[in-house]
Amino acid sequence: MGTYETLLCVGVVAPLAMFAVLAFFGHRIGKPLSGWVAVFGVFISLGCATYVLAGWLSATDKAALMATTGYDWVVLNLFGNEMPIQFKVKLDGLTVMMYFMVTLVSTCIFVFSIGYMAGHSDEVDGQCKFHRFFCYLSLFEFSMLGLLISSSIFFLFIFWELVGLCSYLLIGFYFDKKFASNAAMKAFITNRVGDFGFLLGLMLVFVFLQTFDLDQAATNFRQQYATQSGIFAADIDILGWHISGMGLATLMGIGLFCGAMGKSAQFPLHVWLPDAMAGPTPVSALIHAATMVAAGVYLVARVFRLLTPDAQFFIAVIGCITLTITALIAIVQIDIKKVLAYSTLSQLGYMIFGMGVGAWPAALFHLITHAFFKAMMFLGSGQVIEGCHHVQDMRRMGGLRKRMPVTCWTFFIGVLAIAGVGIPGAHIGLGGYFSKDEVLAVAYERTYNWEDRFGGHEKDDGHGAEALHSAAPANDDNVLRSGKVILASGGGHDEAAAHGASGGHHDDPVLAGIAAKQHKIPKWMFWLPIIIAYVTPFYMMRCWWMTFMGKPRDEEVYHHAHESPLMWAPLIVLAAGTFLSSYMMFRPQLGEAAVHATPAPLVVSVDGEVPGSAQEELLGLSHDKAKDPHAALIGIVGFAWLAGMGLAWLIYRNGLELAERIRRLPFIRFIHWCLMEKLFFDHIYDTVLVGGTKWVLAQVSRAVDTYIIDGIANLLGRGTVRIAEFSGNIMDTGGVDGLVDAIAESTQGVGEMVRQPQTGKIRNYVLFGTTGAVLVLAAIIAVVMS
Amino acid sequence: MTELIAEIPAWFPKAAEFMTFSPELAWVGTLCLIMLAPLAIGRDARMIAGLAVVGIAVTAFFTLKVMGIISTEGPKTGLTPDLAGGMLIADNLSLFFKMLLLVFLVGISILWMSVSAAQEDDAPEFFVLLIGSALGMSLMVSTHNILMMVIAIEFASLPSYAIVGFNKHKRISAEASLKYMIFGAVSAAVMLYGASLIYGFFGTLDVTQIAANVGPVLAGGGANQLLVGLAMFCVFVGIAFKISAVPFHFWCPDAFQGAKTEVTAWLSVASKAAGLLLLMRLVNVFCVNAGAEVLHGVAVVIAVIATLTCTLGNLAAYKQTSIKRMLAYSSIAHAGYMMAAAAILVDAGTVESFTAISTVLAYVVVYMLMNLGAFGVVALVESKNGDDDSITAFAGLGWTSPALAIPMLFCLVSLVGIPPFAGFITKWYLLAALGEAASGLYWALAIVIVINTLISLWYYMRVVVQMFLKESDKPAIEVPMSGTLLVNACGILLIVILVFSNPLKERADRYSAGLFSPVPTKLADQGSADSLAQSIPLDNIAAPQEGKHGG
Amino acid sequence: MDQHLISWIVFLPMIAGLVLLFVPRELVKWVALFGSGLAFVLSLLLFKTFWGGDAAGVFGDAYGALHHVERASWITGNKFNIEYFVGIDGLSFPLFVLTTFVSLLACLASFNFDSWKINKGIKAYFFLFLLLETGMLGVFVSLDFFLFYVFWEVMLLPMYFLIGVWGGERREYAAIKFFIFTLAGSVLMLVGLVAMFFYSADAVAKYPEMATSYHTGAPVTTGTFDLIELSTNDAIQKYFGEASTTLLNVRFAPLMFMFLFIGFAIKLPCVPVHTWLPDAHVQAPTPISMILAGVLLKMGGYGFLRLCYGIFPVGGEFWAGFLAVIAVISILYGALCAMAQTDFKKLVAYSSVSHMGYVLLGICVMTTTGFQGAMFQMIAHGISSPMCFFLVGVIYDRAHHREINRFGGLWLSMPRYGSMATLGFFASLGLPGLCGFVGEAYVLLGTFQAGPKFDWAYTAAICAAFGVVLTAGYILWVIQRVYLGSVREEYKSFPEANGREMLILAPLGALCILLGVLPKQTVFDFMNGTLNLLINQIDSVTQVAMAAAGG
Amino acid sequence: MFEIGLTHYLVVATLLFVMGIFVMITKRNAIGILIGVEMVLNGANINLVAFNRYNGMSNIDGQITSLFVIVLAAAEAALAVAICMNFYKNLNTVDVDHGDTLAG
Repeated sequence: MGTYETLLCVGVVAPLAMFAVLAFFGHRIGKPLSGWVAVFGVFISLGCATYVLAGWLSATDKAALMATTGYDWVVLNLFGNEMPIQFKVKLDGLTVMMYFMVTLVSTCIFVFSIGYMAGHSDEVDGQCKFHRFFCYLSLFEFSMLGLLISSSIFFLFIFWELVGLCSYLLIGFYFDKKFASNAAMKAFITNRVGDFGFLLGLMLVFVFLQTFDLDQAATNFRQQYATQSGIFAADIDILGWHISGMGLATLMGIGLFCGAMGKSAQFPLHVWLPDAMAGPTPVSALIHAATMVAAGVYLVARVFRLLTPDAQFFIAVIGCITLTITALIAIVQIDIKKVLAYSTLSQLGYMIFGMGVGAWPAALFHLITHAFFKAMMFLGSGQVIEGCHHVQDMRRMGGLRKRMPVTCWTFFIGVLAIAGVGIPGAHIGLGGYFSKDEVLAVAYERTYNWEDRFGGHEKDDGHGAEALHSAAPANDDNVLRSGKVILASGGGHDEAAAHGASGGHHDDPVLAGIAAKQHKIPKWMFWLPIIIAYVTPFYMMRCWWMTFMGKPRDEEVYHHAHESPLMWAPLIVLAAGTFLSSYMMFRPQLGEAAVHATPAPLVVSVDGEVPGSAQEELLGLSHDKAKDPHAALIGIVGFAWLAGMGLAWLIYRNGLELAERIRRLPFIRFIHWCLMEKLFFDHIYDTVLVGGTKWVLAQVSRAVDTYIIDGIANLLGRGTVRIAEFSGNIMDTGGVDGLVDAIAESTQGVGEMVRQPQTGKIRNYVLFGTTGAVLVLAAIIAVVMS
Repeated sequence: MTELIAEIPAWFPKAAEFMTFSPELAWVGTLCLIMLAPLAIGRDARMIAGLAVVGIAVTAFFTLKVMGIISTEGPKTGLTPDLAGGMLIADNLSLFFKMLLLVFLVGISILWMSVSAAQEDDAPEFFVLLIGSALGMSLMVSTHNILMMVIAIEFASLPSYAIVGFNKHKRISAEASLKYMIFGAVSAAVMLYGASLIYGFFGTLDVTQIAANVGPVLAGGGANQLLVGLAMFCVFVGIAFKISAVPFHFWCPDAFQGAKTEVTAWLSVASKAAGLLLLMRLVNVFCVNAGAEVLHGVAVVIAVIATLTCTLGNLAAYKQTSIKRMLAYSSIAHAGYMMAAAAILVDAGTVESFTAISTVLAYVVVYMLMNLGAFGVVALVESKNGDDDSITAFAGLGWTSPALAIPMLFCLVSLVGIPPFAGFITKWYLLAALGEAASGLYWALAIVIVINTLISLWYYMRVVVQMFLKESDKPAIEVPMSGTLLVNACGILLIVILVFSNPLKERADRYSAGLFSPVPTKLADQGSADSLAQSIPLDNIAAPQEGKHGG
Repeated sequence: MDQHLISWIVFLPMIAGLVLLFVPRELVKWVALFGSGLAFVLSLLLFKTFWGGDAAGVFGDAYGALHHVERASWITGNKFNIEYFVGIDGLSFPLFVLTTFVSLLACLASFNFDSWKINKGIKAYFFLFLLLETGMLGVFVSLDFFLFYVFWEVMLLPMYFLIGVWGGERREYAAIKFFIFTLAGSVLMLVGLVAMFFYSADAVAKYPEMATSYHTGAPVTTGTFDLIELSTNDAIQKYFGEASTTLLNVRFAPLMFMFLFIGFAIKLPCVPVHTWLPDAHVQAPTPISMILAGVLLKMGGYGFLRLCYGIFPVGGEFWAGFLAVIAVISILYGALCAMAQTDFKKLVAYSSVSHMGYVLLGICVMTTTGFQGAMFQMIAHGISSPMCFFLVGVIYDRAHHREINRFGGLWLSMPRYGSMATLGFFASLGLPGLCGFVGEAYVLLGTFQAGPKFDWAYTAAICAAFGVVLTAGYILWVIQRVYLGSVREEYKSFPEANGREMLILAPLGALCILLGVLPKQTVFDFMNGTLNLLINQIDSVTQVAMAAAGG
Repeated sequence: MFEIGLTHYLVVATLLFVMGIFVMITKRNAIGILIGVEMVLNGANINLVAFNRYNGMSNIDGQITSLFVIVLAAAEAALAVAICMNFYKNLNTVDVDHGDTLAG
């Protein structure tokens, strides 16, 4: 293993070590110190991350750095061939970026937690749970980083489950509160539902791609498509549902994506995330905003090369739905953490949507920027909640800027970032602006320019399976084009993008071929995100204003409010991160990571920063003025942030009265009610799923009871007798059991029967004896004669 | 002197023959001694018992001696006026069974001493009857002449009737003996009637020759076949009564419940075993000589009856409240298991017959231990419980007096046939013998047997539950050391035999081999078998002279 | 010593059991601890086998490449060659060590015997306990079918008493239910035992040229009980597999497979013959539940691999679909039942049904991965479920009830115990990184890859995969109801898990993690060699059979 | 004037047999049952002798056997009567139907 891999591993193991220390000696180490132990661990990770990042950025031949050696964890046997499950460090741009981001954010949050938990950890019960909190955090850190560096889907799954466990433990940290333990359970089980799909995907990968290694899997996938073998030739029955070829490949993709739906809380599995806010605020910041929920997006990015056009389209739809409904719900929330939770959901929706439409780098870029500002805002809210003695209702806040300025303005930076503040045209803005812009740009391209660019000669087979079958290509060039296009907007760098477009690739048949196999994105899937791009600034501004600006609405709260350095220092760091994470810092790396993370020839370079090898494979956005998405977007959403925030300011600038009046408007009232009820998802699930399960359980338990207690005997109408006779008498108890019971019953019956002749009267004995003799004799004669 | 010896008529037994049958003579001597003893030594139970044991010892001595002789000179027959078969036979099987009975007698005597000797003042009569029935049983196993068989069965039965009713003041005892007696008398009568018919058909009562001539008659079909079948079945009834095979088992539970427990123990093993071995010997001789065509029929009959017997025995034992009665039914079931082996026997073509016989021998040995132990404990317990033989009387026995409960446990589980007890190994030999016979009938029998094993578990465990899982405030039972030792010896032997079963099996094989089976001879003066077959049919029975003229 | 190592380990507990009958009462448990502890230590000596060589290789040279073999002729009657034949290979080794380990911990768990509700007969308890251990160990190492059967049944009686005497309120019912179910399973096995012997005799007689023995190299001439011989001898395998080989007019292999399967399925147990398990587990005292769940259930799986599939692969092929249905039903139904329980111990018991369903599924698809998964699942379950049962026992000792809904917040009153509980239950939930996961994953992958062979395999795998959701459901739910939530008044005062309890929980917890993290080094290396060879042999046999059927 | 043949004897014997069985089944008096037994036995005797006579056996096994049977019957009867006495002593009746305490 090379230095970098070793360092990454060290970075992973360090928190684990701290976990062990805290688990065994935590209660001795005591209150503030155990927190610092954890910080020490994660700090090591941060150090490693920084070193690796620096090395990576400076490296010239990055391919050389990629890990080669791995450790055989177990050796499976597949159709008689040995197939090891390897633990191998995945070292590429994406990992490095994510690794750095996670360690940085979590360091801040760990430090913040020391201050925060000092006040909160004692309320669990008599004894201090302080060390336990950091114990879990360290374990989470370990799992999360492990997830990032594992190059095998199997290990991805393992760490996947481990982060799930940590989230369970941390959501349920105040497990003496019913709602907390409920939320924890809800989170874990919802994730398990997703993991069920994940497992299905794993099994398909295992059997048909015959490897768990990400790169190897992708290679096999394309290979099999080339030869129309393996999964593309497969033809199986699942639950009586006949499925084959491309359909199966799609199923595999969707299955893997199901895992992401669970973790990233995508519709319809999004219900657990808002409840997860029951956990301590730092947890919400770290796990449920910055890192773990983003793991879903990371997973999609990793398995992107295994996704068929249908699967991608499915992903895009899911993302679109999620980002819309959750943003709408966010509008009406009055609990500050809930607002942030729903905005997180909405942003995750953007990322997934971006993945779905093929904006690979853009989505990940959005992931990273979002991680910073959302973590920051959560910590801010934590600060507020801490300061206001656990008041989370924004209606009782207001005017806090005087009490906690740092929090206020860092939070505002977050608001700007998520609102996508930037000056259209001139490329100035926060990370949120660029990332969201790129996603939308790609969506635009796929919606409006696609057919004109590529639809020409592939009008009618824009449909996954048929398309790929009909166009089952012979030559290797086309083989590689198993229908995946990654689009990255040039972020307005016209000349480069123009190079991408006018550089002859516009009518490059190869690219055209692939691109044409992509679905054309229907218009609503472009316009919904656009609308939400207007909504987002609104509710974030509303949240910020209600909390910090205006006049204090609750004196008591206002007077308590304060902020402590241990807690606002991290805010500063994250605020800085929010700026740095803007275009300059991460975006190019991701564009390049795309080269390794995706079928190389399909990567669309940005700003020509792609190694020459990939140059001629670029696929840019259209850039003739008529069609340029960026140009179009300037008009469409360029100033959405202004509109949204402005509207919020108008409504909330003097308190809540205006908002109240609006809410009372007849039609709005109904909408408001629906949104307050979170569009009834929980109700539906409660009635359908939980209720359904309860019903099933009722049936089962009744079945069990009857089965255990009297089973078939009950059918015989003997149930009551059975229980009455239940006096330890072997004959009864021995038989009291379903079929056995029936047998026992009948045996006893026969036993009784055969004892009837034993009347005690000798004459009867003689009679029976004689009769029996005659019968037997008759039998003999019958036998012998025959 | 020499002429005097020359004067001895031809029918008078030779010295060698006396030697051959010295065990029986010694046995008879013992009987007479015990009968006369009270005149000399009074009626003291211990003295009488001692005398009986001495007699038994002497008998055993002669038995061993004869064993030695025939091991060198081969099986002997004798006391036979003319016919080849011989009225009495001394071969491995009969002698082994004699030894077995003698050992068992000792066990029973010990049990009797430790249970009933105290309040019993009819010691001489008891031992006379006991040893008398024993002699009858040993005779049953050493003949294959139907007349001798009838006599032996009666000889075994009459003392049994009496000994069942031995405690004269108990109502159930009297009732039991009456039932036993009547049922026995009926079956004996039927058997005799059958014997008479057989004699009519074949002109002889020697099984060998009957077998030699039965083929054509049965082949003749029609009425003859029917009548011969009827006659043979009538004879079979007599044996089935001793075995208490369904449907001739009715006497068994009543008699066993009514009798003293040690008597029950004696009858449950000895008389059944005697009946079985007799049956097997007869059927063996018969089938080996009669040839294959009759085998299948006989096999099916015995198999069917065996199935009925073990199944009915187990089922009826289900809800018994009296442990003696329960064990009586269990003894019926076990008789059924052993009869299954008899079914193999008749398939003389496929198996060496002695596999089956040795199986039964081994089974009988172990079965003797199991029943001696089980009934022994029952006897000891009920003697302290005022003759309460209900199962609940055993409640908590395992905790109050383990010295009785544990051997009881061993015996019961062994009766079920589960390792680590000898009951399993014998059941295993039985199944193996069935498997070796390798035909659908026997596989079916094997399955019947294992399923019966399962059924039987339930009622045996009832006792175990009472002993170990139930509480009781009863004080520990103190019983005579001799009885305790006896039952524990049985219990331990059961384990020992499982671990070292080879000696048992080897002996069983050795003593079941070398049966005395004479060469069949056709009746010379009756002409060939088929002429005989013509001479007999009913239609011309009316005019025997013509038949004679014809012949 | 070394060449008799296995025998020493097997019989040492029994010897200790006999010894403790003669020591003063207060020393009894220490003698027992010494006995089982020494057995465990000696079983660790077995690891010597692998020094200086990878285990897979050591076991991998040929199926039936046995180690620490001891053969001695035991029973020879009826031309039998029953042997005392023990030894270990990759199949038995892990289970063997698991048994000694779990028994040791269970013995430790019995140390608070005097504080039990029923604490009479401590000597009897520990004696039976050690006898049970001997029985279990014997089953795993005996390679002679007869010996296997004897050990198999030897366990019945001790277990019956351990449940029936020292169990909960309905102990009699549970005990007899256990007894009857298990015996019901084993009686048909007994018929199979006989049949295999004589059919193997026919086999070697029919194909003498193929009958080369695996260990003598000379042709086998008689029937055999040698399990390895039965499964590796070409002649026997060919004859058993042939469609023309029938018993009672049913094709031999499938019928025999069923005869054996029923017994093992009841032990495993799988729906619908699982109903003895909840009662037995719930009524048994905690240490016995640990043994039941930790070891006894594994015998079912072991029996499948060693006998059903080792000897009758064709039968396995024949029944595969049926078994898969049963397996999936067991997984889902068991999980649902677990979810429906309000009795903590019963919940754990039903979770065993669900987990064992994975074992059956992994085996019945007959793929290497499936077999490996099944074996691993058995080991893992052998670690996690005793832990869970003990965890339940700990709070039962304190609260004297097991009503899930009456608990709550125990993690607060007993933090150390609470953490162990979380670990144990997440291990049984199948969380990656803990032992439960690897087995399930293997089974699912193994099932899914059987698709080309059985078209139902995909569906089966997916249904089974859905089991993980249900499992998460009931485990988390019970954790929430018992350990989370605000602590109730009556439990505030509960003492933290004491030293003895931690001494039991800690090793189990450590193994939960170790097996999850290093499955290869801890388990797979020891069995893969044997399993691969087993599956190869199975494939070859089934192919031959299919070719014969096709041709 | 027809000649008495084997058939007639056999018929008589058979009648005795059947009647005996019938008596055993129907009679409630213990002694009555014994008489039934005797009838069957004597039926057997008639058979034995008749066969020996008409089937022209060289030996006299039949007669000898019948002698044995008679002796057996005598011994049996003696014992039977004793048992009946005992029965009567305990139950004050010889009606066998009263002896049904042992049943099931």
